[in-house]
Amino acid sequence: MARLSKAIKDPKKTLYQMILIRSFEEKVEQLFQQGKIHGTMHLCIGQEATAVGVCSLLDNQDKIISTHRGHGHCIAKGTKVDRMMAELLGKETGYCKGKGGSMHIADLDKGNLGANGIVAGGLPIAVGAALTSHMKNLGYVVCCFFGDGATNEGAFHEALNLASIWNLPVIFFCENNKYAMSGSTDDMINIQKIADRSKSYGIPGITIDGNNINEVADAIDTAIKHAKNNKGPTLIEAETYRWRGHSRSDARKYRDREEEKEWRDNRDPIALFIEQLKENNILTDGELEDIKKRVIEEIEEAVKFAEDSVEPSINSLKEDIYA
Amino acid sequence: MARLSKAIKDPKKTLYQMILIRSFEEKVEQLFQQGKIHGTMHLCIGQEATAVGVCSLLDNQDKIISTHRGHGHCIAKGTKVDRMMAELLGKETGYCKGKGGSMHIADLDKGNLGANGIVAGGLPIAVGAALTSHMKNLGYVVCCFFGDGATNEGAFHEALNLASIWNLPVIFFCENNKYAMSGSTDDMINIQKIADRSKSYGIPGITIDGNNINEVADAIDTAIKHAKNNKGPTLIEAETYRWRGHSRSDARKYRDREEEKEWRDNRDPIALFIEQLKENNILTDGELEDIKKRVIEEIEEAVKFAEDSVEPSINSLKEDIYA
Amino acid sequence: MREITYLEAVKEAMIQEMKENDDVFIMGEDIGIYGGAFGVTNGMFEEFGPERVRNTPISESAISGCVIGAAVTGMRPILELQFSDFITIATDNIANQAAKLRYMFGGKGKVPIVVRTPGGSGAGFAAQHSQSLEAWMTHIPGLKVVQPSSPYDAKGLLKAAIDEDNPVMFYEHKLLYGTREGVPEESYTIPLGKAETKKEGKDLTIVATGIMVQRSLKAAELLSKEGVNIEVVDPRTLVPLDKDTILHSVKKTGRVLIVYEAVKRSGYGAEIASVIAESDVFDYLDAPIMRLGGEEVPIPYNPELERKAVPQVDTIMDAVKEMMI
Amino acid sequence: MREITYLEAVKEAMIQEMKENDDVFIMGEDIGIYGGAFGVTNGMFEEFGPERVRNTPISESAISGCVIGAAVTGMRPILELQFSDFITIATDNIANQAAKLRYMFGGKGKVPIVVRTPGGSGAGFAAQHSQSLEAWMTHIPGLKVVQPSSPYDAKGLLKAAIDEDNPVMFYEHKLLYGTREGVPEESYTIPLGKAETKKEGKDLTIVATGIMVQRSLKAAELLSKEGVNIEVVDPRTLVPLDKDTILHSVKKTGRVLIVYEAVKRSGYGAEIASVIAESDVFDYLDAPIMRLGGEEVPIPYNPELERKAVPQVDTIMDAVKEMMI
Ligand SMILES: Cc1ncc(C[n+]2csc(CCOP(=O)(O)OP(=O)(O)O)c2C)c(N)n1
Ligand SMILES: Cc1ncc(C[n+]2csc(CCOP(=O)(O)OP(=O)(O)O)c2C)c(N)n1
Ligand SMILES: [Mg+2]
Ligand SMILES: [Mg+2]
Repeated sequence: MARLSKAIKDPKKTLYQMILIRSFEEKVEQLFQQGKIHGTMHLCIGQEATAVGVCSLLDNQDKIISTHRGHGHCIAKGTKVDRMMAELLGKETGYCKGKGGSMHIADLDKGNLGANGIVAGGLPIAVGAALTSHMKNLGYVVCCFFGDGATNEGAFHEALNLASIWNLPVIFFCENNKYAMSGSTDDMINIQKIADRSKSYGIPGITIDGNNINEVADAIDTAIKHAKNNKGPTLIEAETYRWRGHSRSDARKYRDREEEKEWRDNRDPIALFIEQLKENNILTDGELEDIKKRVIEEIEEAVKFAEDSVEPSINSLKEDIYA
Repeated sequence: MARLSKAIKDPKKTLYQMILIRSFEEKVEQLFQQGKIHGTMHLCIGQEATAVGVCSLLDNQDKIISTHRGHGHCIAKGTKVDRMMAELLGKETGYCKGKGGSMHIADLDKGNLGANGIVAGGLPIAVGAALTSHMKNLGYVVCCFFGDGATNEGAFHEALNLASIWNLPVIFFCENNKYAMSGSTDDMINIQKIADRSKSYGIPGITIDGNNINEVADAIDTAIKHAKNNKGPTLIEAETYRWRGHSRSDARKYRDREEEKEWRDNRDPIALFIEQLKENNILTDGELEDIKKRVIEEIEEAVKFAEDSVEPSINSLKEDIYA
Repeated sequence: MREITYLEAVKEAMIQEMKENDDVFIMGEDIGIYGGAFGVTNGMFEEFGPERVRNTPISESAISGCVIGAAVTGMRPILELQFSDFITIATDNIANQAAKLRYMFGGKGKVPIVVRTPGGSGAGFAAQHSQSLEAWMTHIPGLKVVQPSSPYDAKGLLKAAIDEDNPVMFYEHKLLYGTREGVPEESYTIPLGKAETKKEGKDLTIVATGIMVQRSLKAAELLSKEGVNIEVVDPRTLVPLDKDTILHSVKKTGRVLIVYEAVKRSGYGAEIASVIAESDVFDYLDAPIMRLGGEEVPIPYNPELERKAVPQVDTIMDAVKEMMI
Repeated sequence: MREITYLEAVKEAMIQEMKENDDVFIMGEDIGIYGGAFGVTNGMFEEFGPERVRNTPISESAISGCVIGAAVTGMRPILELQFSDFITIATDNIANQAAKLRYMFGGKGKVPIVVRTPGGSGAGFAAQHSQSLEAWMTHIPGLKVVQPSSPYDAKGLLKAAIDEDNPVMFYEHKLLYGTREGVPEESYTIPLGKAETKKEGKDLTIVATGIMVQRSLKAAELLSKEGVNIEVVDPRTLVPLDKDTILHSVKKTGRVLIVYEAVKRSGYGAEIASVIAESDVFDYLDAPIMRLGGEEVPIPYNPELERKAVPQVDTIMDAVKEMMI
C-alpha cells in the first residue's frame, strides 16, 4: 500500500488544491484560446504536486518566490483564484491591478513575494528575504521555486553560494521538468542529478519524484526543519513534467509524443495522489466528486469575477511607480 | 629525492622564467613606489609556479586568457618584458600603446588573449576561443586563468557549464591564493576544495599544490591531453599565495603575518624548484647565478626601453576604437 | 518584387551570409529545432545543423562572452538574445568586453559579432519583456547600433552588420516581425551610418526610430489630408548617426519632432535632440525641438495601458499639431 | 564648521543612519575589515560588526538581488558596488527587478535600497574601472539617481537616499573622495530633486554634474578674471531632475553649456539639453545649447590620454569662450 507522508496534515485539502490548480490552468488555456487573455502564459499542468507539496507545509509568514510558471505556486500559497484570474484578464481587481499579468503575480500578505519574468531572477531576491528573517530573527523560511533551465544561470550559482556562506533559511526548490523552453536537461546539463550542484556550496541536495506529493512533502519538511534549526539552505530537485508546451506558441518539436504520453498516463501527480488516498481509505468517490464540483464552481466564479471587473483607469498608468 | 615532472622539458628555462617574473614584479613594485607607474597593479609574487608551469606546456598556438593579476601569465606565455614594462609606463611602445596598462596586456601573436579587469570576465571568452578551435578544427587548447574569488561569480558557473556540454578544449585554471582582495576562501566558499565545483558540470576537477611546479606541469599535461583528445574541459585548482597585498593600497589587515611568513619561508615556489633541481643534479650554483644575472640584465634593459620610449601622441586617443 | 516579412528578411540575410561564409554561425537560446522564441531561425537548424545553429543553455552571460572569444579568434558569430530586456545579464560582455577589447589592446584584435535581439512593447509581455533599451548601448564607444524599421532595411542592414568587423547591436521589433514589403532575393547591403528619408515633406521633420517610423508614416499620411506636409527621417543606424541627413531635413522644415518608443527620459531621442540643438540648425528653427517618447513607466500588462505607454499614431498626430500652431 | 572629506561625509551619513535605525545595514565586496576598495567603510566593521557590515563574495548578481529581497521584507540595505563599471553585472537586479517590482505588483511592496558606487576616471584604472555610466540608470522608471559633487552634498543627499522608500543609485566619484569642505556634524537632509546654484552669474549657465561641478567652478573663477560671469547649476539629483532651477537660470543668462564626464553621446547631458530645448526657454536662447562631455572613447590608461578623454578646466573654459563669441 502506498505510503502517505506524515507531513501532509490535511490530505483532502491538499488534493483539492492540486485539482484547483489544474482546473485553473485548463481554464486559462481555454480563455487564452478564446482570445480573452492576451500576452503569453506558462501553464503548470502536470506539476501540481510540487507547488502544493511545498506550500502546504509553509506557514503564512513563510515566504515563497515563484517563476514565470507560477500560477500553481500562487494558488498553493493561498492566493485567491478570482483576483488571479482578474489579473490575467488585466483587470483592476487583479492582484497587480492589471499591470503585472501572469508573470508578475504577487501577494505579499500571503508571503508570496512574486513571480519573476527573468529566469533565475528570483534566487538572489529569495536570499535577501531570508537575510531579513535572519537579521530580524523572524523565524520564517523562504522557498524559492525555479526550473531546471534556471540552474544554468549565473544567478543560481551566486545565490546558492551566498545563502550557504551566510547560512540563511532558504530552500532552493528546482522543478526539473526536463526542458527549459526547448533545451532539454540532457543537452544543457552534463550531469544526471541537478541536486548534485549543491556540492559546490556544501549544502544538502536531494532529488525526488516531484509527481509524488508524499516525496515532496517529506523533502520540504526536512528542509524547513534544517533551515529553522539554523542549519542553512537545502537544494531540492523535484523531477516532474509540464504537459503543455512552454508557452502559447510551442509546437513541442523538441520532444516526442511517447514521452508525453508516459508522463500523462502513468505519472499524473493528481491521479497518483487520488489512488494513494483511496488505497489508504482516506478518500471516497463521493468526496472526490465533491472536491471536483467545488473546484469547478470556484473557477467559474473566478472567471465571472474577472470578467465582471472593470479595466484599470488610464490614469493608473502613471501610478504605483514610486512608493 | 624530489620527483621532477617529466612534462617539464627544459627545467632551466622554466626556472629562468619564474625568476624573471619575480624580478619583473619586484621592479614594478619599486617603480610604483617611485611614482613612475600610476594607477594600480596586482603583483603575482609567490605565484610564479602556476604561470610558468601552465604556459611552459602550451604551444605557441594554444591560447591563454589572463586576469588582473596577469604579469606572470604574460611573461610565461612569451610576451616580452620590455614592451610589458613600456605598457606599465603608459608608453607608445607598450603592448597596448599605453592604452591598456597592467590590467589589459594582450599579445595575440603569442596566443595571449589578454588580461581582464572584470573578475571572471575571461571565462566565457575562453569558452568562445575554444569554440573556434573546435569549429575550425584548429587543434589548440585554451587555458583560462582566474582566482578563487572568481569562482563565486555567475560567469564561472555559466562558462564551465557551456564548455562542458559542448565538450570544448578549454582548461579552467584556478589560482587559489586563499583571498579575493580581502575575502578569504574560508569565509566566501563553504567547501574545502574549489576543484569540487567541477562536479556541477561533469568534468574532471583536481586540486594541486600550485607552488610545486611539478604538480602544476603534471596536472596541466593531463588536462591538455584530455582536451586535445576531444574529452572536454578540466578544472584545476592550484593552491598558492600572493606575498604582497591585493593591490597598491592594501594593509593586509585580513590575514596574519604568521601565515604570510609560512608561505614565504617554507613554500616559496622558486626556492622549492631550485632545491629540487639541485637535488636532481640538474642545476649548479653557477648556473643559478647566471640565470639571475641574465634576469637582472633583462629587467634593467626593459626599464631602460620603457623609460626611453615616447608617450603616445594625443591623436591616438581617438584611434583604435573600431577595426 | 516578391514581398516577405521582416522576420523572413532577417532570416534570409542570415542564411545568405552563412552560405557564403563558413565563419558565420548563430547561437542563442531555443534557436534550434524550436526556431527561436519568435520563430526567426525556424528551419535554420534543419538546414545548417547543430554546429552552426547552436542551441545554448539559458545563460546570457556565458553566451554573450562566448561569441566574443569566438570572434577574436576568427569566427563571425551572430548571437540571438531572446528578448532585448535580457541585455541586463549580457551587459558586461557587450559593454565592458566586446566594445573595449580592441582599444584596450591598443588596436589589436577584432570582435565581429552581431547581437540580434527583439525589443519593444505591444505584445502583452509586461515590464520585463517589453523594453526598448537601445539607448544604453549607444552610450558605449566601440559598439555600433542598428534599428531597422522595415523588411527591406532589416535584410540590407543585417548583411552590413554581419560584414562589419566590430560588435554590432541589432535591434529588431516584435511587432514588426509580421510586416511585409518587397525585398530583393539577392543579397544586398545597406551601409551602416546612412539615414533614409522615408517620406519627403516641408512643414515639419519627424525623426523616428524602429517601429515609430511606421507609426510616423501613418501619422504623416493622415496629416497630409489635413494639409500638413511631414518629412519622415529614419536614422536606421543609431551609431554611427547620420547627422547630415537629419540636420539637412530640419534646416528645410524648421521644425522637428523626435519619436521613439523607449522611455523618453535618457532615450536615444535625447541624443538626437541634442545633436540638433547644438548644431547650426539652431538658427533655422521655428519651434522648439520636441520629443515624443515612451512614458516614464515600466510597460504594463493591460493592453490599453500598454498602448498608452508608448507613442501611437494618434499621439504622434497630436504632437505634430501642437507644434504646428 | 569643521571640514571633512567627501569620503568621510559619506561614511558619516551611513554611520548616523545605522545608529538611528537598526534596519539600515551595508553590504558589499571588501567593505569589512578591508574598509572598502576606496576606504569609505573604514572602521565601520569594527563599530557595527559583521552582521551589519556584511562582507560579500565577489558576486554582483547575488548581492544586488539580495538587497532587493531584504528591502522588500523590511530592511533598508545599502549596497556598495565596488566600481560603478560593475553595474554591468548588477543591471538585471537594478533595472528589471528593483525598479519595476512595485509597479509590476500593482503598487505593493517597497524597495528601499541605496546602491552607492564610485564612478569616474582620473585614477589610472583604465577602460573597465573608470566609466561614468549613470545615464543608463536615469533611463529606468522606478529608480532615483543621485550624483553629489561635494562633501556637504554627499552627506545630506545620502541621508535622503537612505530615508527614501525607493531604489536609489548613488554615484560617488573617486577623485572627489579626498576633497574637503565644512560639513555639519549633526545629521541633515538635502531633499532629492533639488538642484543648487553653486555660483550665480549672468552671462552663461553651466549645468554640470558630479566632479564637473568642481571643474566648472574653477573655470568660472578663472573666466571671471577675463570678465565672463558664469552661473553654475548642479542638479545634484539626476532623477528626479529639478528642471525649474535649470530653466530659470538659462532664461536669465540666455546661454547654456552642459558639462559632464560621461561619454557625450547618450550621456545624461543629452537629457538635460533636450529638456531645455523643448521648454519655453527656447525663445530666450542667444546661442545653441552646447554639451561638453567625455570623448567617444573607452578611458585609456596613459595619464595624459586619460586627462584628454574627459572635460578639464581648460576645455571647459575653451567651450565657454567659444559660446561667448
Ligand atoms: C534571463 C532569461 N533568459 C531567458 C528567458 C526566456 N525564458 C523564459 S522561461 C524559459 C525557460 C525556463 O526554463 P526552466 O527554468 O526549466 O523553467 P520551466 O519553463 O521549465 O518551468 C526561458 C528560456 C527569460 N525569461 N529570462
Ligand atoms: C566583477 C568584478 N568585481 C570586483 C572586482 C574588484 N576586484 C578586482 S580583483 C578582486 C579580487 C579577485 O580575487 P581572485 O579572483 O581570488 O583573484 P586574486 O586577486 O586573488 O588573484 C576584486 C574583488 C572586479 N575587478 N570585477
Ligand atoms: Mg524546465
Ligand atoms: Mg584570490
